[in-house]
Amino acid sequence: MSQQLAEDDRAESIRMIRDSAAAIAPPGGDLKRVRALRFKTPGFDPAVWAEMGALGWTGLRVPEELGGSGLGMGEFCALAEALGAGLAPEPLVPCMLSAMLLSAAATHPTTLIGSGEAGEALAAMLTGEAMVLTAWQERANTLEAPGTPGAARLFLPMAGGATHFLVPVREAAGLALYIQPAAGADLTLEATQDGGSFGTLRPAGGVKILDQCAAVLEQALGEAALGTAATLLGVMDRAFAITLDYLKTRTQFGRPIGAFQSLQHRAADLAMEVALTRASVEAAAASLDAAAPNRGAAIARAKARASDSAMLVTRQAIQLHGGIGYTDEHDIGLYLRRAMVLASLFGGAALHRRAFMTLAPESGDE
Amino acid sequence: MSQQLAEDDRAESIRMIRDSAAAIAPPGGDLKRVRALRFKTPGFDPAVWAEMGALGWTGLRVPEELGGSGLGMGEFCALAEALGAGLAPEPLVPCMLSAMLLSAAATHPTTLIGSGEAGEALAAMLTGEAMVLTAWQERANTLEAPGTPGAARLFLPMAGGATHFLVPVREAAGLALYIQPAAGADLTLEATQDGGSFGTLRPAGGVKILDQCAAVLEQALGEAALGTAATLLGVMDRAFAITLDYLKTRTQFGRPIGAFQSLQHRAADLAMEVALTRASVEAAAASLDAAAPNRGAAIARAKARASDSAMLVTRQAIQLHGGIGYTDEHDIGLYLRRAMVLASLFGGAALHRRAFMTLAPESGDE
Amino acid sequence: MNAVTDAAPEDMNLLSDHDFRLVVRRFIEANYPAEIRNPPKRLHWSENKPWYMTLSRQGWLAPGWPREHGGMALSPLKQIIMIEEMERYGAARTNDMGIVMIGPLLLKYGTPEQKATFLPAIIAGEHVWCQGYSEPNAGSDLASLRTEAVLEGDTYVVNGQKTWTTLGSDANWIFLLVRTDKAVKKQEGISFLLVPMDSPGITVRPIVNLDLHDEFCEVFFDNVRVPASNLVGEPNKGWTMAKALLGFERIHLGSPKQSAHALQRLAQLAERMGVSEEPQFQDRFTRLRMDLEDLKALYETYVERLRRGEGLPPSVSMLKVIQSELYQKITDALLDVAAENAGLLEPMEGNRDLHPSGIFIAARPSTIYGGSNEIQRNIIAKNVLDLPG
Amino acid sequence: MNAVTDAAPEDMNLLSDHDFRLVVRRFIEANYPAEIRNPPKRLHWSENKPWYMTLSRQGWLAPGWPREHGGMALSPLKQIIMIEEMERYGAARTNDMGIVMIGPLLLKYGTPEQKATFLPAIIAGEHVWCQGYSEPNAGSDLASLRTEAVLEGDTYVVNGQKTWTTLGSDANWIFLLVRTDKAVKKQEGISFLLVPMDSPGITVRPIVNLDLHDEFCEVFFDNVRVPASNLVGEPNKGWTMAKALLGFERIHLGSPKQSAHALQRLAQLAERMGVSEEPQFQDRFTRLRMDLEDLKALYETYVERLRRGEGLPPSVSMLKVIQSELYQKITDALLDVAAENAGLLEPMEGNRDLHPSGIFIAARPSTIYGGSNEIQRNIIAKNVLDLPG
Repeated sequence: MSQQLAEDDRAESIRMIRDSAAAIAPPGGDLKRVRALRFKTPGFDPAVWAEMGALGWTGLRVPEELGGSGLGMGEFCALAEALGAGLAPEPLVPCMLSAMLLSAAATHPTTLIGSGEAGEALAAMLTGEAMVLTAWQERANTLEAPGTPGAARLFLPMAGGATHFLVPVREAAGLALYIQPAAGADLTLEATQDGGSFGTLRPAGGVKILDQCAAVLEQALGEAALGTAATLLGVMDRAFAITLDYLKTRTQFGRPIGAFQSLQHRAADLAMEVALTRASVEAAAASLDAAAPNRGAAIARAKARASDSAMLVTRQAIQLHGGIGYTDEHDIGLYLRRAMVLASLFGGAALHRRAFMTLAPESGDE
Repeated sequence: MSQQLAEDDRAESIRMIRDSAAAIAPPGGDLKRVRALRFKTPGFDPAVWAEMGALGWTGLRVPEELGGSGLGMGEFCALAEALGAGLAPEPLVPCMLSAMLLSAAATHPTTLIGSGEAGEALAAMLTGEAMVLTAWQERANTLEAPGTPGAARLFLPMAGGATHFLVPVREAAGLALYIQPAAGADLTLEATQDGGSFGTLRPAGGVKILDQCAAVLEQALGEAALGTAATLLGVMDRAFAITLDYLKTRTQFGRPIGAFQSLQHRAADLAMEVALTRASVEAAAASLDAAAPNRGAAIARAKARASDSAMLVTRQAIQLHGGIGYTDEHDIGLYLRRAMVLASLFGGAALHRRAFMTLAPESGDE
Repeated sequence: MNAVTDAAPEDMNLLSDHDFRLVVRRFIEANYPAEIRNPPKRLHWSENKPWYMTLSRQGWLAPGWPREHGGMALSPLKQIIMIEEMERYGAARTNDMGIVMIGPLLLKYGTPEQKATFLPAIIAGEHVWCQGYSEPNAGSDLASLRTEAVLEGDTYVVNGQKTWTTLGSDANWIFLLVRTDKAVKKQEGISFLLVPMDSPGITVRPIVNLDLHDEFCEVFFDNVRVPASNLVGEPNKGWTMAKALLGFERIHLGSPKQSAHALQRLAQLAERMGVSEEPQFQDRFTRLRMDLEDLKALYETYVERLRRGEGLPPSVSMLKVIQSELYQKITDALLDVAAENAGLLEPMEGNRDLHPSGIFIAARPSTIYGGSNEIQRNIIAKNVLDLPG
Repeated sequence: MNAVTDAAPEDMNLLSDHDFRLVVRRFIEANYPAEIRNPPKRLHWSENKPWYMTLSRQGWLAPGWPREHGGMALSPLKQIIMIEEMERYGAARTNDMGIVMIGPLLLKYGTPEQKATFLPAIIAGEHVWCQGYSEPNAGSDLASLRTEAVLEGDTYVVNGQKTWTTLGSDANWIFLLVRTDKAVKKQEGISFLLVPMDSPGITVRPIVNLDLHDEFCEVFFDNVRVPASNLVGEPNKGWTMAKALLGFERIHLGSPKQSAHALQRLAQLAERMGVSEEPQFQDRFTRLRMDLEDLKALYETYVERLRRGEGLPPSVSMLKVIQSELYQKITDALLDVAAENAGLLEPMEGNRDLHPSGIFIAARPSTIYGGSNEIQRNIIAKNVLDLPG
């Protein structure tokens, strides 16, 4: 009975998160804001970023004693999905990763020189003043952070708007974590298809805030992968909804094109992809929140499914729109572009399939 | 101009072969004969086998000086396709392989004890008295014949009706070829889905008819793979034709089911598979007949395509027939069963893809 | 009877889900006949009658029926658990048409006399039922059926033909959809009739299927006389009643167990063929495993609805499509891995677990029956996505 | 002009196919501007005019036109060879609507005056044409177009909107399908009209596409006055004429070159990403290579028909579907192999050959334009397989 009550509370808290997301990404809202921010630096709106802080989103997963809400991945995924549906460009998922690292640094029992800096940066991010990105990636197609000293760190989303970078560095004692301010950093930007950018950072200096960050980074990367899967769920779900609308209203040969059976069956196929992705993402979030032993495999499954299905759904969304879908002025193309960027972020489908193989060794009889 | 004439002659000879095939596998003919032979030993009709000899089919590829017609793979594939369409159970393709080996033995310059036996067996096969199978295969999923002395030889199609076996045996000097009579051989039979059987032979004794058969065997195995691809082309082509007929005549919801767009598009997809297979098989036959340097890769492509497409087309043929397609009394199931047996014979799709990778190393720019 | 199940309460709903599962599991393990575990084909009455009667004696034959009629009155979720445990152990499906179709129909629409006559006979294993819905020209389009029943006095005279009647040659009763009014549009004018199989004028012809098994029959009706008292519900309301029966059973068509079973066979076969460690096989196998896990996650969301006491929405059709197509994808892989052995009619080496062609053929009907996947996609498009007609 | 091409005969049909190919190849290599080889996007007139004029001077601009109008009168097969050589070298398609659409139309249906006016202007590069067929509500269903032309005296007054007009902002003439009779059924009542782009009342608005390039335009017509002498053929026969133009061009939509090009890029990208030797990549790449080779074999059977002087059957639609879907399968693989680089807007490392997202987006329209693949499958079902309407 009390378990049932807890479940009901949980469902209610997720419903509230979804409702609050409408403040920034209203269902059916237009994408003028998104278009206006495209292909400009920093690619997102600092005022909206501050609002996200004020709404408690940046600290959603941060422990309450550090000023966050201490909520679970169920809540975070619901939020990420809603923001994905609205194509919000603000980099909430990568910053959630940084927030988890900063939380670990701020509460670490060993007093390091930098634990104060960690707390300050975290507090500033929770109010939306700061935007902290973690510069962990040294090559494409990996979820491993070797922390090679001096190596360039790649694929930092929306890095033009960052205020600080967290940089894991391999030292004799283990993987340490440094914080360096973005001002004066050696950072180059490349535009991405969705109108944002990837930054490449050549790290230098900074203050050490953790001696050993390997375990917490690994966990946070998994959570970021799942958060990205949830974002992709939102992207594909909304792209599919827009496409369904189009099928019902666009006429050819005297009928709405959605009356043609071949398109009906294709729509049914896409609906099944969305349903499977939703089930997979929600199951992974639940297994993370329950600290279930198979949570690593569940995350791998959710991100693999979300990456493949989001590409399938958004590609087909273009196809089903016909010529108009190929214009930049129609919003449906924005969904494809976002999916193209997110599908491989924090690991693409192939990488997560390999991870699943390792994390979920086949059992003779389950 | 003379090249054009030769091409026209060729087309005419292939047309004649197709016409003559109608004697045994008439287009649109019923499958009573095929059904009557199912699940009985030897699984085919010796009288028809004799007729195939009389029609010159068994010796189609055998040089004229040995009593054959000396025709090419273009002609043989046309014949195999027609017999595949009619589901003729007589093992023409495996016997063509044996005929090539016997031809090599009968004309080999070195006189061996057994060259007379080779000639006699070949002559008897050309009249349909003999049925000679080559027992080359020692494990599943291979096109290699190691010739291990004493090892069991597997997957001999319709072996219950064989009169002789050819057995390659590894000796110090190379891969030798022996002939042994079927009478008294240690042979066991297992029923196959198409109503025939696979034999397992434990070879013993016999007379050596070739010292070195590795090269001719490798070539003959390639030709047998292509002949099997052509047979599968006939199987899928006819299965598709039967299905198209059904789509035009079966009504549901007051319309022929072939008027439903989702089934129309599926039919279009199957038509494309058949067309690609035909193009691939015919191109491979042409490259073999022209002794083109890429013929090995062309055979691999044709068999891989034919195996995959035949399974796809016959599976969908069942699906499009609905419940009636799942009954044993409807002929469409016979096509699925034949495809199930032939898809992996002389190498399945995966094996031939690996072969293609080896035989057609990627070129920077073709 | 072993101690644990004897200790179970009469109302099994009082047990927690977990305890209920254990009680059921132990009973099955203790009582199910070993020789018919995981049968490759649907069993005939002569083969599964002993297990049917064991369940009858235990009072577990009719999980969904009210207790006053010999049922267990289990909650939908506990019914699912029971089915899961049966599937887990490889218990064969019995001749259950009486339990899952006729029982619920009579409970809802039957007269007191009909209930009193038929329900106990089902529980006792005296009446074995088969279904007479499909006709040669009314497969997916069931409403266009043509078998007709003409009322002469207080007797219906039935003429026509039914097909795909599962285990028709085992049954002594058949329930029929028959046309009783040809003047109205085709979904109307259909009635529901109960007919003894030994009525003069009935001929049963088994149909041999691709698996060379005679699971199905054709049933011919030549002036078969049926008392009007064997009509269920009102005349010409048969279609509505038949549709109402298709309720929560639909979730079973989407149960991941079939795919899970096939995937285990694939792992075994790959081991036997020596390809388990090949990267290409591993990649394909991993994709299938992940697909299966995602299907399970989706299936769970529907079980969760039942747990909350909600009904099943039309989107449950998605489960059926996903499960049946995954099942077939797995059996495609079985054939590929088997290589030449894919052509063998019988299991490899006499080992029933190594029978790639058998599973492949057994998987064929899953996309055809229970509403073909084409029909299911129509349903998804129209009833779930609200696309125009 | 180099020696080899100077030595070519005036009637190039006299050359063997092989020699013809070499002559064409050498001319292209000697004369094509290096800086516009393999352009990632369709070039504007300002960019491709020099090459257009080079071809014009050489007399090679209009391979299919009769020689008295400045064409080459090449056989269909030699025209294909010419296109193959252009594609092989990466020569850009010019603004060729005058050559491939208007020229053949006027040659078949034009008056002597129309031929004398328009054909030389095309050859001279003075008239640059664009096509006005599609409308916002008449895409795949072209016959339902609504732009109308009302005859007032000897002048048509045109009102309406065209869209997907390729390089419309480069053209000084447009050819239109317009509705001239609304009383008849929709395929009838359509006429073919030639209109100067500088006519008062015409507005051109470029459309930016997913590739962020302005290849297409919308063209608006507001009381545009066109002399009746600019009508081609009979009034209300425009639909028939437009359909007749879609002849042997259809084979080009199925040319394997696009897929072959993408596959080369895939090999390069895999090399750069260090995955060329991974078994999973090799398996996927091998499948794509084999698909491409089979497409080439099928394409050859249609080229062979042309070689024999036969027409192209409706089944040529298959080539378009197979090629465009293979092309997209290859670009899917490009994104997967690129991993995070798939998200980059510009080429990787400034290397135009490493631009996975660019090719992926460029491949999107191939299944939409030229008759969407859905329409092509309808054609295959109805006109090739003879399935009922």
